[in-house]
Amino acid sequence: MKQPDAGPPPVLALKDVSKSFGAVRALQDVSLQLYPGEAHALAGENGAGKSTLIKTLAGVHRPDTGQVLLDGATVEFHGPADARDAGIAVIYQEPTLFPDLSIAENIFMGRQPRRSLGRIDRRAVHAATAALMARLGVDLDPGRPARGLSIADQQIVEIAKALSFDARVLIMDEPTAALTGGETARLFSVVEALRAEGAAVLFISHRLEEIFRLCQRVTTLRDGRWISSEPLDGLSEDDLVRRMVGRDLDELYPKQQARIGDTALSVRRLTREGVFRDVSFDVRRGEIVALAGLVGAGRSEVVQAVFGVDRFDAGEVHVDGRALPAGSPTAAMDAGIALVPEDRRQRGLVMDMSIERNIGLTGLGRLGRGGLVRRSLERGRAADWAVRLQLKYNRLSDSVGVLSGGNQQKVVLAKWLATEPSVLIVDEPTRGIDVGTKAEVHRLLSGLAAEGLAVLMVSSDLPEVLGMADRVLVMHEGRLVAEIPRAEATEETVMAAATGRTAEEKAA
Amino acid sequence: VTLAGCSGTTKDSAAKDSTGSVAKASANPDAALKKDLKLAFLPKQINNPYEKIVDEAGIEAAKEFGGTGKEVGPSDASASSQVSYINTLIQQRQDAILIAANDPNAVCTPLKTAMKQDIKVVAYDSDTAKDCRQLFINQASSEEIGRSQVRNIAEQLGHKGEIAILSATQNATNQNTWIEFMKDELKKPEYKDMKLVKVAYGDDDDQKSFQETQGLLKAYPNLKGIISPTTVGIAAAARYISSSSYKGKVVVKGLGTPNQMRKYVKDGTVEQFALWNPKDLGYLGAYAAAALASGQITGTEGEKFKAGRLGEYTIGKDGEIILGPPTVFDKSNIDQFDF
Amino acid sequence: MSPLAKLLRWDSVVGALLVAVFLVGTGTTDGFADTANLSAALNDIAEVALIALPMTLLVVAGQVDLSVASMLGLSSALAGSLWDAGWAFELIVPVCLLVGALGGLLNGWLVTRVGLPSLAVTIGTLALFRGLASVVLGTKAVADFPESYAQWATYTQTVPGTFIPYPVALFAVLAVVAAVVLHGAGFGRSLFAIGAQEDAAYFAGIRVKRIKLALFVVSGTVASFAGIVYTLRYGSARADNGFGLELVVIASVLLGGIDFDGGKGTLGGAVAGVLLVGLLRNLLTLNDVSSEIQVVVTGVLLIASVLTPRLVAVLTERRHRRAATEPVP
Amino acid sequence: MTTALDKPPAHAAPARTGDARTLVDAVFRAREAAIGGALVLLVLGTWIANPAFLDSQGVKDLLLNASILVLLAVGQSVVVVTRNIDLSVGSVVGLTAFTCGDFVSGSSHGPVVTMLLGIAVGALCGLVSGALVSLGKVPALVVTLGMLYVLQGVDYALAEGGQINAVNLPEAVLSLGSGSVLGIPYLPLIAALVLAATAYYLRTYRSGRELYAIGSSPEAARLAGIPIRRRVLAAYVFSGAVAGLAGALWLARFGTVVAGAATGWELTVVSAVVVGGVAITGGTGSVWGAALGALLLTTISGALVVLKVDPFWEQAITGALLILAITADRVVQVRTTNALRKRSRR
Ligand SMILES: Nc1ncnc2c1ncn2[C@@H]1O[C@H](COP(=O)(O)OP(=O)(O)OP(=O)(O)O)[C@@H](O)[C@H]1O
Ligand SMILES: Nc1ncnc2c1ncn2[C@@H]1O[C@H](COP(=O)(O)OP(=O)(O)OP(=O)(O)O)[C@@H](O)[C@H]1O
Ligand SMILES: [Mg+2]
Ligand SMILES: [Mg+2]
Repeated sequence: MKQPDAGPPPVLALKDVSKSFGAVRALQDVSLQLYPGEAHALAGENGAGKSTLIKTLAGVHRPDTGQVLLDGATVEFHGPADARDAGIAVIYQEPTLFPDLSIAENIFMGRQPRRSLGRIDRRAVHAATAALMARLGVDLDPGRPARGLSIADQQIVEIAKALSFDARVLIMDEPTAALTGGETARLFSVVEALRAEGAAVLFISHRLEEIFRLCQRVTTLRDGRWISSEPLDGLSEDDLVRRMVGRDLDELYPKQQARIGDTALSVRRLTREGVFRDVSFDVRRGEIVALAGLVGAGRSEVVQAVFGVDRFDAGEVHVDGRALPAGSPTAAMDAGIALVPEDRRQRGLVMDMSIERNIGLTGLGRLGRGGLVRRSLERGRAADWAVRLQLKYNRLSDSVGVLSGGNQQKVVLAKWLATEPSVLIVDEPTRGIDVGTKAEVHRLLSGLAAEGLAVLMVSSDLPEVLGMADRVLVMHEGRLVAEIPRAEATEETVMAAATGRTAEEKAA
Repeated sequence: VTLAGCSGTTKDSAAKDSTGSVAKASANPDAALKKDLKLAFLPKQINNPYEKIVDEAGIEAAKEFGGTGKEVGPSDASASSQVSYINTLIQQRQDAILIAANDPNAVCTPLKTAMKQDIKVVAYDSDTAKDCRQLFINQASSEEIGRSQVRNIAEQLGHKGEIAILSATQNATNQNTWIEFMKDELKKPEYKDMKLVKVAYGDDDDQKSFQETQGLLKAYPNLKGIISPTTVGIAAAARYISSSSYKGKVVVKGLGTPNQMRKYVKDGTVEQFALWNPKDLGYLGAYAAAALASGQITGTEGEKFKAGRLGEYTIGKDGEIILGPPTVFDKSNIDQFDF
Repeated sequence: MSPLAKLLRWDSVVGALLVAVFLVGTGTTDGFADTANLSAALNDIAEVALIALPMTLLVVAGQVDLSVASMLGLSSALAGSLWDAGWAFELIVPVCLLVGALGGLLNGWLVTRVGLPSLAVTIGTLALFRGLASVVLGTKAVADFPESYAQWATYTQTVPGTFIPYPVALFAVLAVVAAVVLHGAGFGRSLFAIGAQEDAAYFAGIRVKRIKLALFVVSGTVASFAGIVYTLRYGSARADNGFGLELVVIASVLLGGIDFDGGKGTLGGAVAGVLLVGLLRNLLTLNDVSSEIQVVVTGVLLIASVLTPRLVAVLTERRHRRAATEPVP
Repeated sequence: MTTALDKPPAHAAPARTGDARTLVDAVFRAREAAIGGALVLLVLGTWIANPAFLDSQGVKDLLLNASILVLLAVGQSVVVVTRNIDLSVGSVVGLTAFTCGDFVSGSSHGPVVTMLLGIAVGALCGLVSGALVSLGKVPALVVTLGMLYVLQGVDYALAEGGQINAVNLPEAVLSLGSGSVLGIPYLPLIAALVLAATAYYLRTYRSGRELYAIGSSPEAARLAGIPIRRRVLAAYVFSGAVAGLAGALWLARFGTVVAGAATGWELTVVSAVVVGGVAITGGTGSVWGAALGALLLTTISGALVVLKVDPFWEQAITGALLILAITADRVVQVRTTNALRKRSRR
């Protein structure tokens, strides 16, 4: 493929870069050019090497072979600071904030405006942060500590940080994974403005329509290898998926019809002061129930209370007709509940532990006799599920920390499916997962439901909700405001309930 | 308490089955001091300056009679850390072990093992239990030390007023013995106007002793005198008083080394204090150990031996040998001493 | 993990050092390999070794208990004062163990229920327990413990047919139990998970708080048992018994390659660390190496224990990178 | 097309800026206020029981006693905010007190030389610890525990069982420990100076803020391009230098110094820091808090003596109060965080 001759030279480029981690070849002879004023997308399945490529550009990793070129000249970044000084701003896949410091300090750390004698000008820091927040159209107090921010808010701080550089190159690794539609739109308009000013943009997302919306060119990676670089004009989503996956994609929402059985999970008048109140619902065998709502509506906290990792102040949870003691995840597991949590890095996995041990962690009592663990059983359990979920890994004894985000998510799923639950609760099960795997996860959930499992799915992905759920429960500001059967569930009905419009209209 | 009555091993039932001590050989007072005797000094703590003086004098003395001496020991003064050193000394087949015990009982088992293997054991400075050593070189009679402290301070205070004691650790054996005698002395009628208000513990730590002194003076505004029968304590007390508004109002007495106390004697904070000559203590210890190892003595009361330049000593009750009366230091004589 | 890396793991290195110390000692120093010397040397670290076992589990779970030496002192003081009051020894032991368990419960409660960091909590109880010890016994030192029990604790009596004193034999048995618990049982897996990432362990249904609480209770109980061994072994109950021993225990455990941040380490490494400190000390003392130098050696070993694996990692990384840059055939 | 659910329009959210700001400040002020309050109560209570506690000599003693611990706590907190720890401070104090004493004994060197020497020796020790921790990337607790032993051994070896006696020290050096300007003794003056300068630096300089950032999240700090190694190294050198200064002051104050002075102080210093609200996990807390913690600890032991508490009970009470202090601090912290979360909800 040929570059337009008239265009300016690339600001930043990779030439024949390879990078290995031990035996894993994350990147092999990959090249990439970023042009000023152009938004470039990077596409690929989980583990294709996208984040590794970005970290190479950002000076976090040094390439084993190949070069990084800045304005056409070879550069060697010795650390993130070098890349930053060269005008490269990066939003990493996982938010990297200082939890104890204020949002303003997080954004300007190491670059605070200064007064005489090198003293920090606090007022200027606050003002600049407030300005950034206004530009992104969010209402976050610059003086608030980052600890306790929701993942979406954390991501927004990351974006603000990257914007504050006024960088020549803006690199974003799945910045929208946790954002709402409104926030995403706002981000895109800001990025558009930057691009218009001549900045080069590199953008990663598993949401293909975002790629088409924002970008002009796309580079596709598969298993660490460069597949193609081409203009998006004239490319269809299916073309792109084919390049990523190497085959045609199956249906994204393979919903199977299942026989709906008895009530498996029944939640009555569940209340946690200040968080959610009076939440009642049932989930029956063979059914997939989606819990929808705006980010921060309290969905995660409801399911965490059901599973017992959070306490609740009032209400009851019944599994198969038997009441669960409050605040005991162990009891919930014994009763057959499994919870795939939202934050896989903090709560879903022990990152330093091996794949097999992570999968074994939920079945320590069952992997041997008398409290002992038999390694063969542990390994067998892990190997079995790795195959069933098509996990991409090197060795089962590798730590899960080295897996790509999507494969990590599969390990979390494996760890919980291995407990053979009767009620499976999944919180944002496909966040950060590529389309191919997403379809697999959906098929899996659907299949499990067909086998008689009761599935409760918290999701912010509306098409996923509509495509998969038999019933949609909608939460708004800590209350369950609507229950919509599959037949009536549309974007409009769910959105209306989630934003509280129905309730307000009725009151009016 | 009555629980104990029913069954099991109690204090009373155990007392009956305690084992006897090591049988003693007979002495030959005329035997010559053996050559090449190996003596090991085991101080309370290796970096205690006072103990260092004692032990070095002992090592010097060993050279006088053709033996060798060495000092080994733990860097902390805990009750038990001496035990492992005793064990290694046994392995090294020393002829005699001289020990300043941190705890009279904790060192007993290994010391008994040593004696069984014909290694002589001499305690100095701070005694072990009586059946765990053959001799104890006491720097001065404990009773004399205790009572004289009270006598001295009473004289200086005109037999009136509140006093306090600043001791070392709560468990220091020699300190506690002296303090018992002090309390006993204070019961006599001539001290009826004096009152011991508190025994404080400075743990032989400069900083702690310093702060304890402060506290005493704060808590007892009428305090007239402090007795500190430990070298660290008296120096700390003197240093605090010399630099505070209490200077000249509170009397400090006790046991200290001249080098530590010179400044405070000269600036008038302390009128006088006492101590035996630590060099003589080490010297006598070395000769006593040699006499034991050469068979001149066995540790029985009444036996006599020659201790080089110090002359002849007689073994007292319970194998105790007393070095002699302590020296009293004051402005007039302090410059003649350097230790 | 490559075989080389496994070989160069610090716990294996400590094991090798231990063997080396033994061989060098036997070859160069009279009396070192003497059974009497070995029994004495081993018995000298009996309490440290005993306490090191629960400490290893705690550190793997990301916790630490600095109050162990004070608990040892409290148990010793309590045993002394009860004995003095005429209690039967057979009754004193369970009472002391109970007090140890209660002390551990206090630590555990403050850590799990109040949510305080264990380092801070146990610095506090370090002072508290030691203070209670001196309240219980004051300046007294109780010495006349029953011969039959005292004999059991000293090296003069060994397990028949061996040179191993009873406290050390007991330690050996407990070490095997601890090793099985840590490396073979689900409980051990939970400890590693808690130490590495507590949230994730909690979300996997592991009873984090209960496990931590249990560990502190065990730690307190073992420490108070060590207090009884100590009392009998030295035949002396005093309030300041075992003062400062906590740092020795922690140093030994860390020397064995247990990661202070939790989630990593092997029990074998910890045991090797404890034995290495004990035997090396004995060997140096036999050779009249002064205690100043011994202190320095301990320090240097500790630093080496963390620096060496790090260096090995850097070196293997380099080799990998070099291997990667070479063209694939 | 994938459409994520949208947030309600912005106008629905009330302005919560001012609200949250005061709360954040409240969280941090609450910690220091709680310790300060406890301190005031303790001092007042003791004063009522025994007025001599606060006479001019009493106040002087209170300040003098706290000075050295305050200094050490300030140095330690700078290390602790970076999520590291320096257990070797006790040994550094012992070593510098002895070397300084040895150097100035029998000479006519003044206090300035003594302090500079102390700072230099301390900084050197800090440099070694810091280099091992930051360049070797190894756990600080283990390294500094090792350094504790190494420096202690060096101290003993240098001393050879000897000691420094007040009589040999130059009068000028000793007067550093006992003299005063305008009625305020030198020691607390120096400690306050170091404290204020450190607090100002940590608050208003980029490198100071970066120390907090490193402690809060090392990974994020790396990605933000903060020179972690250099900063951590500097923190250790600072802590060492301050401990060295403390060693010199120790010499001036006590006059008599044996090897192994200040052994065991490391845990006291860490307690002071923890009581003062500097989280052992890094990233939060202020040197003011740490200094208050140090003041509280020394005042407790001072007050117990003045209150004529049985010496056998002293330590037990100190321990109990310590636990009480951190528990109270924790409760306050949890309450305010909860309030923060509840109020930031719409
Ligand atoms: N630090 C590391 N050590 C070892 N292996 C690594 C490391 N980082 C990444 N890998 C491996 O490199 C490969 C590429 O990972 P990368 O994170 O770049 O994927 P990705 O394309 O970003 O995937 P995702 O969409 O899931 O985020 C994966 O196989 C991963 O396991
Ligand atoms: N660990 C936490 N600490 C403090 N606040 C939190 C934490 N997790 C969530 N919150 C807050 O609690 C509120 C409810 O969060 P929750 O995660 O239950 O919402 P949700 O409906 O599941 O949304 P999401 O789509 O983000 O998961 C949010 O406003 C969030 O900021
Ligand atoms: Mg990625
Ligand atoms: Mg959620």
